[in-house]
Amino acid sequence: SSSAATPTPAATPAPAGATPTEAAATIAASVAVTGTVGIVGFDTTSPMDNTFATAAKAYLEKTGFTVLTQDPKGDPGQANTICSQYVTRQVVALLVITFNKDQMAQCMSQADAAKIPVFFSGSPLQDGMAGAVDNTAPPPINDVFIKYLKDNGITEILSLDYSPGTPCRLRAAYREDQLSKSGLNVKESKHEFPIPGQVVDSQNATAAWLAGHPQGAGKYAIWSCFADSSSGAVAALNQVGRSDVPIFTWDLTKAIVPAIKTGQVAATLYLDAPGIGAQDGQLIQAWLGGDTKPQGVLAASTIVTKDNIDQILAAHPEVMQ
Amino acid sequence: MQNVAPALGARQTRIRSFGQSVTLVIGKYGAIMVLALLFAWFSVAAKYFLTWDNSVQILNQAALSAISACGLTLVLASNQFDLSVGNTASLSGIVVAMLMINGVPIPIAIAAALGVGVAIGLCNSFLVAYLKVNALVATLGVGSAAVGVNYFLSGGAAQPFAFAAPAFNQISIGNWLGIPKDVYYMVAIVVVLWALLNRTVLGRNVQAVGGNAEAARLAGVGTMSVTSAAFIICSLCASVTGILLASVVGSGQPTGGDGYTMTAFAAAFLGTAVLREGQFHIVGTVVGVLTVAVGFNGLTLIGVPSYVQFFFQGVLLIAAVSFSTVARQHSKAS
Amino acid sequence: MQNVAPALGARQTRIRSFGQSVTLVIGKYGAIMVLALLFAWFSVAAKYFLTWDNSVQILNQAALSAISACGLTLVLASNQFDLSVGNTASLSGIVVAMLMINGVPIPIAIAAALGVGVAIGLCNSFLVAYLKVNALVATLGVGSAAVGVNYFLSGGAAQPFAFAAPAFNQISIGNWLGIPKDVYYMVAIVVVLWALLNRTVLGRNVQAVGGNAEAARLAGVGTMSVTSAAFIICSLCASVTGILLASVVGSGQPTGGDGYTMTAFAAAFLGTAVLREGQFHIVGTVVGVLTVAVGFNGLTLIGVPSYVQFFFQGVLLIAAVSFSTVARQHSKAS
Amino acid sequence: MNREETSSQAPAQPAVDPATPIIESRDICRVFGALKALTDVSLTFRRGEVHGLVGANGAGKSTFLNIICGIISPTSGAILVDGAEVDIRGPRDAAALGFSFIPQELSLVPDFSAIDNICLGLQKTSRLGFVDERKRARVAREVADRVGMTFSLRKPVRELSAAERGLVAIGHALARDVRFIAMDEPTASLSDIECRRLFQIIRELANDGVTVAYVSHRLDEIEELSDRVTVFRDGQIAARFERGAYDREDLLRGITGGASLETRESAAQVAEAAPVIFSADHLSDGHRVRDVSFDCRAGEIVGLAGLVGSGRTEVFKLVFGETPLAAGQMTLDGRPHHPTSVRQAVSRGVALVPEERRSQGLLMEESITTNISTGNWAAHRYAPPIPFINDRKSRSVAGSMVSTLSIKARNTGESVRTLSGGNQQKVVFGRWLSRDSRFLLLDEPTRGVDVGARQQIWGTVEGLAAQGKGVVVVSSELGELVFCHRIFVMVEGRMVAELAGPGVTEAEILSVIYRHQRQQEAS
Ligand SMILES: Nc1ncnc2c1ncn2[C@@H]1O[C@H](COP(=O)(O)OP(=O)(O)OP(=O)(O)O)[C@@H](O)[C@H]1O
Ligand SMILES: Nc1ncnc2c1ncn2[C@@H]1O[C@H](COP(=O)(O)OP(=O)(O)OP(=O)(O)O)[C@@H](O)[C@H]1O
Ligand SMILES: [Mg+2]
Ligand SMILES: [Mg+2]
Repeated sequence: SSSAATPTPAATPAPAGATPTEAAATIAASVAVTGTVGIVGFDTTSPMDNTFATAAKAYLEKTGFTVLTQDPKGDPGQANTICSQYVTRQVVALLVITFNKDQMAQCMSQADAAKIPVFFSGSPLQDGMAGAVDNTAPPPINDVFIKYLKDNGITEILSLDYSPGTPCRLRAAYREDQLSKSGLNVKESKHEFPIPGQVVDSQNATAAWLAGHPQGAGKYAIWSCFADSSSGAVAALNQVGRSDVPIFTWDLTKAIVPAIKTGQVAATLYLDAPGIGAQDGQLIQAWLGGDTKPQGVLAASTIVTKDNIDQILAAHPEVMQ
Repeated sequence: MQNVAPALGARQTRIRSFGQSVTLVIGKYGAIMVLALLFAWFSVAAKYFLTWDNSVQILNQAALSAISACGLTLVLASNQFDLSVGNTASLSGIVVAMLMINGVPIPIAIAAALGVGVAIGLCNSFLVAYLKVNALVATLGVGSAAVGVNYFLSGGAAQPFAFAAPAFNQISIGNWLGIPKDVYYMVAIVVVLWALLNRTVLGRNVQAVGGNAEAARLAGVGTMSVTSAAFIICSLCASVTGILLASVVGSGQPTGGDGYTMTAFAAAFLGTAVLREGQFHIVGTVVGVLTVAVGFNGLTLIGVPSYVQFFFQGVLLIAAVSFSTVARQHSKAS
Repeated sequence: MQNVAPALGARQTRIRSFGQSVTLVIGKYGAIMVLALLFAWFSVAAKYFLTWDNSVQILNQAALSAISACGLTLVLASNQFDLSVGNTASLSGIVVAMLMINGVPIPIAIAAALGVGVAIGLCNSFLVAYLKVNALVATLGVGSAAVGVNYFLSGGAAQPFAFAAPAFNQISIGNWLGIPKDVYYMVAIVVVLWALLNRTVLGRNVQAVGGNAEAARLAGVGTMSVTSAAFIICSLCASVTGILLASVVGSGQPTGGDGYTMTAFAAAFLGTAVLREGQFHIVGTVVGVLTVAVGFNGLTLIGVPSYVQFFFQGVLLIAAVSFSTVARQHSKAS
Repeated sequence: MNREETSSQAPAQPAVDPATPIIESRDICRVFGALKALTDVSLTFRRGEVHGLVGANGAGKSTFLNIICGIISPTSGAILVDGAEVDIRGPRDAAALGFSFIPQELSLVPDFSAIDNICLGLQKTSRLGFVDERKRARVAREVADRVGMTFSLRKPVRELSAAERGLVAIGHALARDVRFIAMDEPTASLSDIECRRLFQIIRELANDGVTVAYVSHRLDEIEELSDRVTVFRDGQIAARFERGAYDREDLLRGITGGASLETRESAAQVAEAAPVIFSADHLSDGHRVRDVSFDCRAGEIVGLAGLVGSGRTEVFKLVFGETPLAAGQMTLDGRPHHPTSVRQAVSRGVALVPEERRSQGLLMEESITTNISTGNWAAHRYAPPIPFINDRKSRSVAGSMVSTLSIKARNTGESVRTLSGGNQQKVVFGRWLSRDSRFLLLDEPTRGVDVGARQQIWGTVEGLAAQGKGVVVVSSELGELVFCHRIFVMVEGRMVAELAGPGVTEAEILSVIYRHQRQQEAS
């Protein structure tokens, strides 16, 4: 429905993150280096994290590295184990997807002992990291979201959170922060969904919330941390045939493209997986090339709405594969 | 009941204290009372709870869980376990979605997904009924093998079929006579399973095997085939759940169905507190599913913080079951 | 078997065919063979597998699972269940982390976290042993209540203590004599639990209650206290696991430990295929844990796609257990 | 009955004069739900006496002993030990008072060895608090020799035959030093040799001043052993007798409440021409059954006699399709009979009343109706094509069984768990009577069944035979076999002799058994 957001599309302003080219620019031109890189995945069932891992793998292999990847199935304990095994295998560099530093203590200390640099894809740069690509990207969508709340006098919102996951936590934190700053008074219902079961749970929660917020009784919006919870929310909207509640979320996956086109998903953030993969790779190359100064870059990202979805898909066919 | 044994039996006088009758009633209807109480409470506490839309919504929410839970009930009634329910649902969802995406016509895709269910059921029953492998291990193993297949097919990514087969959505989205389609499916399947378990030879044999496999075997019951049947039906229900889920969500979700194992177990065990003495039965399971659904829905309407949700689910489970367990013991004890 | 009785007994000795003796051996050592085979295979297939570092690494990786799995073994041996293992681990991790973050000295924080374990164990045993609530429901309920508490405390957010108590990391990170500290903890706990289950009166009673609760009761065994003991020890081990996990990870993880329920069950059931006739016992569980760990480690080193991991785990579980189950039946069959 | 057995607060035994009874029960009542199992039972046990308890199934004997041994609690009434009132709140308290118990339904830990079962509940620990294997083994060995266990004490009792398990249960009770032992039908699963030995033990115990409460349905045992006899009827004490001051008639009258039992006389002769229903020659199952040949004609009741562990049950397993045949031939109605499954055997009209009614015969939680219909539900459908079951049918079938076998129950919906041992056995029996199986295998069919019920059961068996069915009976009570048309004697898994009945005496059977036993041992 046209009531859905119409925020300005196109590349987001400076704070929200650099475009791929910019990002690449911030990294020293890559020197030819090789060796085995160990990638600690996050969870194969979480599509985005997965694409990050594969993208980084692709880039590194293209540039002559041997790459090991493993899936700790979202379990930090396993992540550390995998990491230690890479250390055992004397990889030249470690790349940790989505997990953040305070989940990788053992990994960090062992890598440190073995003088192996650890890079993080999906976390702001923290000390101890050799480099980080921050794809949690809280600002872009949250800013659009807040603006939408202001412009449309929204009275109540539902948030679908997953605090145990770092990106979700940072995004939610930024949201809370902005909400309080904005001085808006919107009533917020927070729902924590579990993983596994995230889709069904988000769906049920949304459905119940919608029942409690009948059409016309107020002006609503839904904030959803990532693609899966959004799928659930969309399903709930379809079930009860409501079109008055736009969803703001992260990740551009095949699954929510239709919802973007119908405007059910007012805005999502396209994180350029190949671009980020390249960023990860370039950080590693730079370090191994001798530039051992930890650097953090913002992931290349673009806000997607029903207005620019078609261009984006045209520009990035891999999304629909 | 008729047929009281002659002489001797008659001479033994019956006496039952008031207290006992009360606890007897609680033991029998305790769990249902809990549900009723919940309902009453929310009707007052939660605005919009008692609306038609919401009541329908609750049923709708319960539908998928109910289908998988009732299937599981058969296996539990035969004194076995099935930990692969959730994985089966997920895999079926992925299969149906991917087939449609690859241009297979909807009916065939569905048939294939159901086939997946049957296949998994066969694996389980082969291991449990024929090789006599402990059911928990067997189904745990089969389940995680199913996850393997699932990821092999989907690469762990959601499989939207919106473009390939938009019609598929219509299977579960939308209403008939103002009631969501899923609810009809639920009712149909529940009724069938109820009749199957309580009124047919197979059902009685399932219960016999559940009660004492050895005795059943020596009475001429084909324990293996009976157990197998239970497992296959269970997996079949699981994949129906998975298919409907895919249709609701609009895509096959690699882990979408995994949650159903636990919800199904919780519901079935809640059900053991209903009416019959700690046995698994369809009606009980349905009550169990509804209790959980009502609780979830009501709390969400009130808008409690989510830790309350988790806590409540736990407490509800414990309360309902121990409530009637204890009551029964008291009513039995002198 | 010495002590074969004279006359009758002597003549009763079964004429055992060669084939039967073979299958008997397989039945007894089958699962261990599987482990050996895996090991041999990886030694060839996976570079670095047979290095000292890696072997140590495998043990290190097995440590936490082993601790929770052996705790669970006690409960299983008493013919009960505990589905709250994982949630207990998670909650303990959160508690220890948050206490330290709020300036509580490490020892006290640890004590408190262990207290959480005991508390949950008490809840479980109160429900199961005293109220006679079905163990699966009870522990499922207690578990999800624990999740509630967990989220209430942590708000679902990880609790890093790097600044508050950096020393805490040192509990499990680092080596003694080139062997990771966790390995020492594992060995110590496993040995204690083994002695407890096999060499003490409590242990025997646990097994008796598991074998035939009624018989144990008639023989004057305090079935309730025995069951309770099993549950409490199990939860205690779970929270040790949680605490060590927090130390490894560097923060309390709201859901970090949840995975241990299933891994513990898998290991314990794998263990039933080891040596003894389908009973739960510590040695078996340890072998089970190691088998899973070796598999995981080897596959990681080879670098297979992750769906293979799942598939492998499932197949491994089924293979090892059915393997010996079948072998045993054949060796028994007349 | 989920009583917590709090640690015993049993009084330290004071010096009491030997005249005061060791145990005295005053007006014990016990109610189960709506049913009064015991009403005002007052009874004394003197030091060193053997006190026989008899009564029909469901009379309340087990309930009474269960109360004394703290397994269930009385609804009202008092128990005095050494003249002082005690509150026995669990088996532990009973043990602390020096009581031990052989329950009617053997309860052992299947995975434990005989040693572990015998020592169950004994605190045999070394200084370090670890269990002392050596001490346990010694204790077990002693009782084993005393009771005459001739099998390995180390293999799991799961692998023992019913009788052997019975011996283990007795051993468990004897392993403690006690002053009162309650034995609830200890001989039910034993055969002659073990019984003799057991009686010997009982006398020794009595001489040592131990009191023995002895429940049995075998009245000759009662008459032989007990110094005093108490007769239960409908949960009340119907009569009390001193040794020698009564005869069999008195007992019967007490048990049945006057209704006199027509003494059983041998069944009608079988026509020479009667066709052979079943024949087995040179059966072997690999180990326990070595060489067994016998046959059974229409209308014939054939007995299988043998000592415990002689392999009778295993023979039945072969005929019933439970274990595959290693060698030999079987025919049923002239056609070869090689069942691959129990189901197949049943479908061909073979029936088995198993040795252990609880673990093998019954769905304990289910109703009488369900238990009788189990395995035969298909017959209770509305009409064959329709898959649905007509419960009215099954209920009336069950009802008729309840009255034919006069099963003592409130109604056919009652759960069999609440039935007395004997009545449970009748239910198992009813299952097969309700289908017209043509060839019945009865393994210890009258185990734990009261005199009245025995008459009825044998009556029915003869009735069935008269209808031209074939019946094979295993009974460890040779007294029951003497009425069979023919008796086959088994020793060590071999069929060693055939005696033409009826009219064979127990003595004859025994002598045959012993002769071959000795031969076997010689060879
Ligand atoms: N747990 C129980 N619940 C309900 N009723 C019971 C229970 N146990 C026994 N009864 C009833 O109490 C009565 C006495 O049973 P009990 O076992 O004492 O008889 P018994 O004399 O031992 O008979 P038998 O010689 O067959 O063993 C029976 O009518 C039986 O149905
Ligand atoms: N399940 C079993 N596993 C191993 N050995 C067994 C098993 N059942 C019986 N046996 C052995 O086979 C022998 C024969 O047992 P069986 O029960 O057939 O004897 P029986 O003549 O029926 O004696 P009773 O039935 O009076 O105990 C027993 O001595 C026992 O040691
Ligand atoms: Mg009795
Ligand atoms: Mg026998």
